[in-house]
Parts: sequence; structure tokens; C-alpha cells
Amino acid sequence: MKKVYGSAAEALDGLLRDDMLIAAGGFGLCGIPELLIDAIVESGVKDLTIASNNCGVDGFGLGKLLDTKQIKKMMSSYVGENAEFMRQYLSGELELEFNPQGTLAERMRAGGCGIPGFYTKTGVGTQIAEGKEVKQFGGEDYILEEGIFAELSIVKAWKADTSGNCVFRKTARNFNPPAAMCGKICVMEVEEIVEPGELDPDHIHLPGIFVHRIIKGEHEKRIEKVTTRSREDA
Amino acid sequence: MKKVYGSAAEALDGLLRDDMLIAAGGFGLCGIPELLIDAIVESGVKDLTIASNNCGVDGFGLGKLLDTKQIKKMMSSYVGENAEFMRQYLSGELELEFNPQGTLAERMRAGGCGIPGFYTKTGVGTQIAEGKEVKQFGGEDYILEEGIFAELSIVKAWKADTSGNCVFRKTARNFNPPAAMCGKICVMEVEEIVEPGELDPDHIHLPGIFVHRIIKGEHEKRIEKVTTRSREDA
Amino acid sequence: MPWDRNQMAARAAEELEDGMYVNLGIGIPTLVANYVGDKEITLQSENGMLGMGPFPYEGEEDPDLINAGKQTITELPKTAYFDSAMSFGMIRGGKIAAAILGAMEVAENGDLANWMIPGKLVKGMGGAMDLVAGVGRVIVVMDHTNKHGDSKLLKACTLPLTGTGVVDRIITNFGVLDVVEGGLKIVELAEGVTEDELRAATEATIVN
Amino acid sequence: MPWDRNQMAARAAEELEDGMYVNLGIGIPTLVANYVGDKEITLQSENGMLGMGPFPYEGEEDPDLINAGKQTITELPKTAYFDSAMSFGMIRGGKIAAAILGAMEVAENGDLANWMIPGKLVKGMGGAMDLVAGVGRVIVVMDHTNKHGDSKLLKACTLPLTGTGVVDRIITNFGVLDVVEGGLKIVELAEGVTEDELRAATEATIVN
Repeated sequence: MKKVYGSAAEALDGLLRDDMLIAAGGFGLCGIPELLIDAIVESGVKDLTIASNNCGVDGFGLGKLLDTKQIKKMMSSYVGENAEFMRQYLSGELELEFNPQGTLAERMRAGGCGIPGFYTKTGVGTQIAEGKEVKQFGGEDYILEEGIFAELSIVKAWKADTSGNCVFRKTARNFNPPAAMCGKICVMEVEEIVEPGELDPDHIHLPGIFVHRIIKGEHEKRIEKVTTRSREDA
Repeated sequence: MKKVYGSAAEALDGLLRDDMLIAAGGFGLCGIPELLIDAIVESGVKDLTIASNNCGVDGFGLGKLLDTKQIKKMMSSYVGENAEFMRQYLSGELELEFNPQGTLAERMRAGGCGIPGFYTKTGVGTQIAEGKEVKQFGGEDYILEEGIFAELSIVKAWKADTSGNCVFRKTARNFNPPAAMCGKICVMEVEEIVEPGELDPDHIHLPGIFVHRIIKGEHEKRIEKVTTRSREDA
Repeated sequence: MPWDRNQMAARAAEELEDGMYVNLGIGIPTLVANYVGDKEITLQSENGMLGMGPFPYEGEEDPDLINAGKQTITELPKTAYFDSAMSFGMIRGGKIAAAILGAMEVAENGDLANWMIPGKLVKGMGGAMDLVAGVGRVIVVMDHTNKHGDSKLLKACTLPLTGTGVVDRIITNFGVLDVVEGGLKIVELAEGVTEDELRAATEATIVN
Repeated sequence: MPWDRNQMAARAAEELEDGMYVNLGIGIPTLVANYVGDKEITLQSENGMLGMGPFPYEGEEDPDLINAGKQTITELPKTAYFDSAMSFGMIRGGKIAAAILGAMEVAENGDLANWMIPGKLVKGMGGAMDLVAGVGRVIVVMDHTNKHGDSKLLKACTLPLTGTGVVDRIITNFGVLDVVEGGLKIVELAEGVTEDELRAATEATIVN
């Protein structure tokens, strides 16, 4: 079973349809599936619901899919870096389901792990709790949050072997493993593909069973906020 | 904050009391906290409830605590390798709460992650579901399982750095990370202690925040079932 | 003549397809690995491993490397290790295509019992309840009758259940049966076993 | 004269004790790291890192290494990376001793609002709701009044809440207050600020 595909478009072939739910990895612009996003823009598929912590920035990352109006609804925790996002939301063109960041990550993991619902204290007594079941454990209130079961996951790792085992680099890991896990099909883009045996089996962050198709390509890896200290501070 | 202690007894000082709940790592005899178990035997603490997939074998691992009758109750998925366990259970001396293996692992992780309850399809319609809340998601039945919040975790890793970051080796990882996470205090025994920086930050299996006290020692690492093939088969 | 253990395992191996991730239970299911031939099958061991290799050569056993049956094993180039929560995440999450398991009893509605005999044998369900609830396809491999000659394919299980309505296919020494609407359907007879013999050895309803 | 941003951050740093794992929010809380001195504090960044180091030298930025504010940062010898589910596992699980956060409003019962102004500003809660629900101690650092001179310490929050009854201590440019039974209690006054001045600038009930 060959998992390696030649391009993002090939890897997405047959997987896209209007009105589908896609889970995307990345935090801000860090560890985002740049190549797969571009291919989804190209495909023209529309009315997408996307579960992703952020929605890129204007003109980059998932922001490109806002510009082309291919997104119907976002499930996110933070949209503060994106003027077009806020415009579409405030004008009613875009639906937005706010999820606390940890709840979003856990909902993705839960979906991937066959857990349809779990209780959390996060958001109790806030807007987030509206319409959600409340249950007491040990005398305290918790709300029920549901697992996310996506049709497709688009994610980015540092390296994968041809059997799909993946490793991530530093904080580019972030939402990628839970997003990968919750998709019926997971397409992974990486910077390097290696042969089985080249990754230490004790160092795999995401076992190959969660990864169905793999592509390799060049990543821009844009930095959102370059912040430095001067050498004199040292 | 020094996390490294001189011995298992020192590391457990002040943490043990009768009638407490302890979560233990290991699968069968693989990756079990041998040194900490011995120290608990020595301590004489009794009426323990222990959440652990197995209970060692007769005279080794947690089996030692059965021999001394320090255990009141086990929360386990499999007890088949242990004659004394079965004897105490069938005679009513020992309580046994059967947990499906995946449910036990997830209950530990949930406790460690502040999740007091989650739904699973595992065990629906079986003895395991008795007395548990049933809820439908997508027209299917799931049962509510509760997070395990242990007072103490006793676990075993391969290496730890002095800040508590741990790595495990091969299948000795098993229940150790979830067991470590669900304890209010986690005591970790390892084969090697290294300085911060000696473990690659991308390779840490269990971040140091979950680990409060660390000891190093010699491990017998007994093999339960030596199974080999002859070289002629190759 | 009914199939022997190895023939049952060989027949079970035919259920597996290229690219599948599979979990094999203890006993006859473990033998299935010997018959997968050229198919690229990845074996999961629920104690925390994907890509399980064969038993080690004598003297090369590693106490940190065992399977779910606590036997010493080896790794392969594609192996990945993970913790028990992750392992059952992939099982419960439906990522494993098939589990091949032994059983004490199977009922015609797909109910499965394989973890305890009240008052007699208390071993525990281990990972079996999670597996039957989570994997894509549950294939039971077992003798058709118990040591008293009684059918293990029943109208209803008498022992505590491992799962309800979970079994898809049963491979016994007498042949292969599927769980279908209304009962079990004969898919294949072992060489030398007649349909009448199989029917006579089966308590469960057999449908055509 | 009320404290400036750096004095507030320095005062907040006094809240931290040796060995603590701490999460610092964006803005003034980020500055707290500059004032921890010799105390061994481990900073958590909720995008997946324990042991956050300082900003990199120019030219040494790594796009794969950012904090929760999306700023480039560096690692330390004790650093560990992990995914977002694990990161919020440790937050929700109560493993983080303290979070130091900014706020738009704090109420006298400990309610906190810091994620949106309906119709005007929609940024999202990010990880703030998880942090205030999960960490051991929530310390808010903010100006005592908004740009119109109105108190940000209120009898009740007017904006959508981030959490209810979650704030333990508030450090403002006017001083330090604790959330206690019945209202806020003054713990400390900024140098040059009188109790009358603080009371006059505060809408929330102040108890003795």
C-alpha cells in the first residue's frame, strides 16, 4: 500500500467535496499544511467547515481560503490576527464556532480515539457552555464537549517514513497530531520522506496508522511575529 | 527544587498512608516500578487500592503486595498470570474492579488531564456497563467512564533528566505515562538519570511537570514468557 | 477431517488484505502471522506497538519488548512504540482494520464471550472488550465445539459477554461462518467436513 | 505615583516560588519573566512547550519555535515539546501552579472577562478559558482603570466571561488585591498610591 503521493493535488484526489468537515493542524502560521491548503484553493471546493485553532493570516495559510470564500464555518479558539476573518464574521458571511483552545485539541483527540464526548471544567458559566449538558462530578460542574470526527485531516510534520510514521519539530507539533487522528482520511505533508528504519521507533510522535497519504514539498514557513533580543542584553 | 532522591524509601517518605489509591505503571512485568513496590512492601502500609493493568505474578512485582496482604482492591484488566490473586479474589479477601484495558488507560489519562468523565463504546451491553450511565451519540450507545485521580503514581522510565523529563524504552512505556499523569504526586524510578539537555526536547515522552520525585536503581526486569524462534527457521 | 490449528490460522490469514493494520489475539490467532505471505500487514500489539516482528532468536530476548501475550518479540523497520492510552485510542478510534480473536462462545447475533467463567476462571478481558468495540472487523477463530463436544456457536451466550453483536466472521475447525440477519451463514466448509456435520455440531441457527 | 508596566511585572514575579510551573499571558505578563531572578521557574507555553527560553538573537529565529503569542523564542536545556492535547492536559489537569494573565474586567467574585467585546472586538479566548479553569492560582495583571478612567475592577463583569470565580489575585498599577469572601481585599498599595485613591478608582466592593 503506497502512501507516498507525487503532489498535494494527487494526494487530495477523490477526497474533497463541497460542504465537508476538514480538521487542520498548525498553531498560528507554525506547522501549517501550506501545500495542502494551496491545493484546496486550487480545487475550488466550497462551503467548507474547518476545525483549526486559527485561520491563518490575511493572504497566507487558511487565510487564502477566506479570501476565496471557500469556508462556510470555522471551529477555532483565536481569530485575532486576521482582518478578513473578522470582517466576514461580523458581516455574517462566515459562521464561527468558538472553542477554547484546549477543548478544541481534546475534541480532536477524542474523535480520533473513538470518544464521542467528555466532560471539562473549561468554559463552565460562560457563553461556551450555552446549550451544553452540565454534569456534576465531586460536587463541581463540568460541561459535555463532543469529539470531532472529520472527513479529512490536513496536517504537516517534519519527517515521515514511507509507512506513515511521523516526527514533528519543536512547537510545530502543536495541533497536528490530534488533527491527524480525528480524520477519516489523513493527508500529511512533510519536509522529508525517509525509509522505514530511519526514524527511531521510540521517537515516533504519530504512528503511521493515522496517516493515509503523504507528500513532500518546500515550505515557506512564514514567521508571524519575529521577536528578538539584542546581543547587548546578554 | 530537587527532584532526585537517594532511594525508593526516601522518595516515598511522607506519601504513603493506609487506604490510599495508587496508580502503577507497567504491563505484565514489563516496565514495572520494581524498586518502589519493594519500598511499599517494606513500609507496611495497608488497605491499598491499586490501579494497574495487572498485579504482577506470584512473588514478583505487585504480586509481592498480594503476598503481604497490603492490597484491599485492584483496578485491573487482566489477572490471569497470578494464582494468589485469583485465590484472594475468589475467597473474597480482595476486591477486584475489572476495567477493559483501554478504558483503564484512558481513565488514567483523563484523570491526569482534568477530565472527570468520558464516553466509550467499550463494554456496552456487558457486565462492565452495569450501573454506568448510558448515553447515545449518533444513535449509538456509549457508557460513561470516570477519570482516575490517584493520590500517588508509581512508575518506571528508562531515563529521566533531573528536571523530570522522561523517556521510555520500547514496550516498557505502556501504562507508565498515563499512570504518571493521574497521580497527585508521581514518583518515577529510572535506570539512568542525566542532566537537562542530554535528552532531545523533541524526544521526551513524559514532560517533567508530571514527575515530582525521581530515583535511580538496578532493575531485575524479569521476563514473563521467554519465547524464541530457532535460527533454523530463518 | 476438520482443520487443525495451523489450517485454521492459514484460513484466517486469507481474511487479511494488503495494507491492513491488524490485531491478533493469543493462541491460534497468533499463528495467523505465519501465513500472511507477501501481503503487507502491520500487526498492532495493544501494549503499545505497531509493526510487531517475529519472536527473537534465543539469547536476543529483550525484557522491554513483549507483546500483549507477554511473549518476547522483535521490532521491524516500520515499528513505532507508544503508550497504552494512545494504543487504545487507535483501537477505539477504528483505525485497526481487523482483530482476530479466540472465543469461549459466540452467539448467532454476534455476541462474544471470551473473558471469564463465573466461579471458575477469572482472567479478565484485557484489551478484548476495547478491540471488539473498536476495530473494523472482528474475526473469531476457535474450535467448533468444546472439550465436552458441545457447540461453541450458540443461540445465546451463557457466559459474561465481551461485546454485543460484534462478531463478523467465525473460523472454526469445521469451516467459516458469517453473522448475518437471523443467524449464521455458512461461507465455507473445511475440506472433508460436510454441511450436515457442521449443522449437527452447531447450536446456533444456520440461515441460507 | 502608580506602578508602571515593569513595576507591575516585577510585583507579579514576587508571586512565583522556586520550582513552580507557570503560564504567562500576552502583554505585561510576558514581562514577568524578566523579574524572576534566581528562582527556578519553568514557563509553559500552551502551544506545546515546557521550559520556554528568551527571545532569540537576531538572525537566529526559528519558524518552528514560537510561543503562544506567536513570537519567536528559544529553548532551554530542560525544554520538552508536546502536542496541544497534551499541553492542555497538563493545564486542565492542574499541573500548572499559576497563570498570570491580562484582563479587560475582573469582578469582585473572581469572574474574569478578557476575550471579546461584542460587536467590536472578536479575538477569541485562545487558551485563556482552559488556563483559568485548570491552573492552581490565577493572577491578573492589568491597569486599574480603562482609557476612559473607569474601574476595571467591577461589582459584576459586563463583557462575556472567560471564567467564573476564577481569579485569586489582581495586580494593578494601584496595588495588589485578593478576591475574598464578600469582595476584594487590599493586600498592598503601589508606592505613592493612597488607600483612598485606590478605593476611589475601584467600583468593586472592597472589604477589610
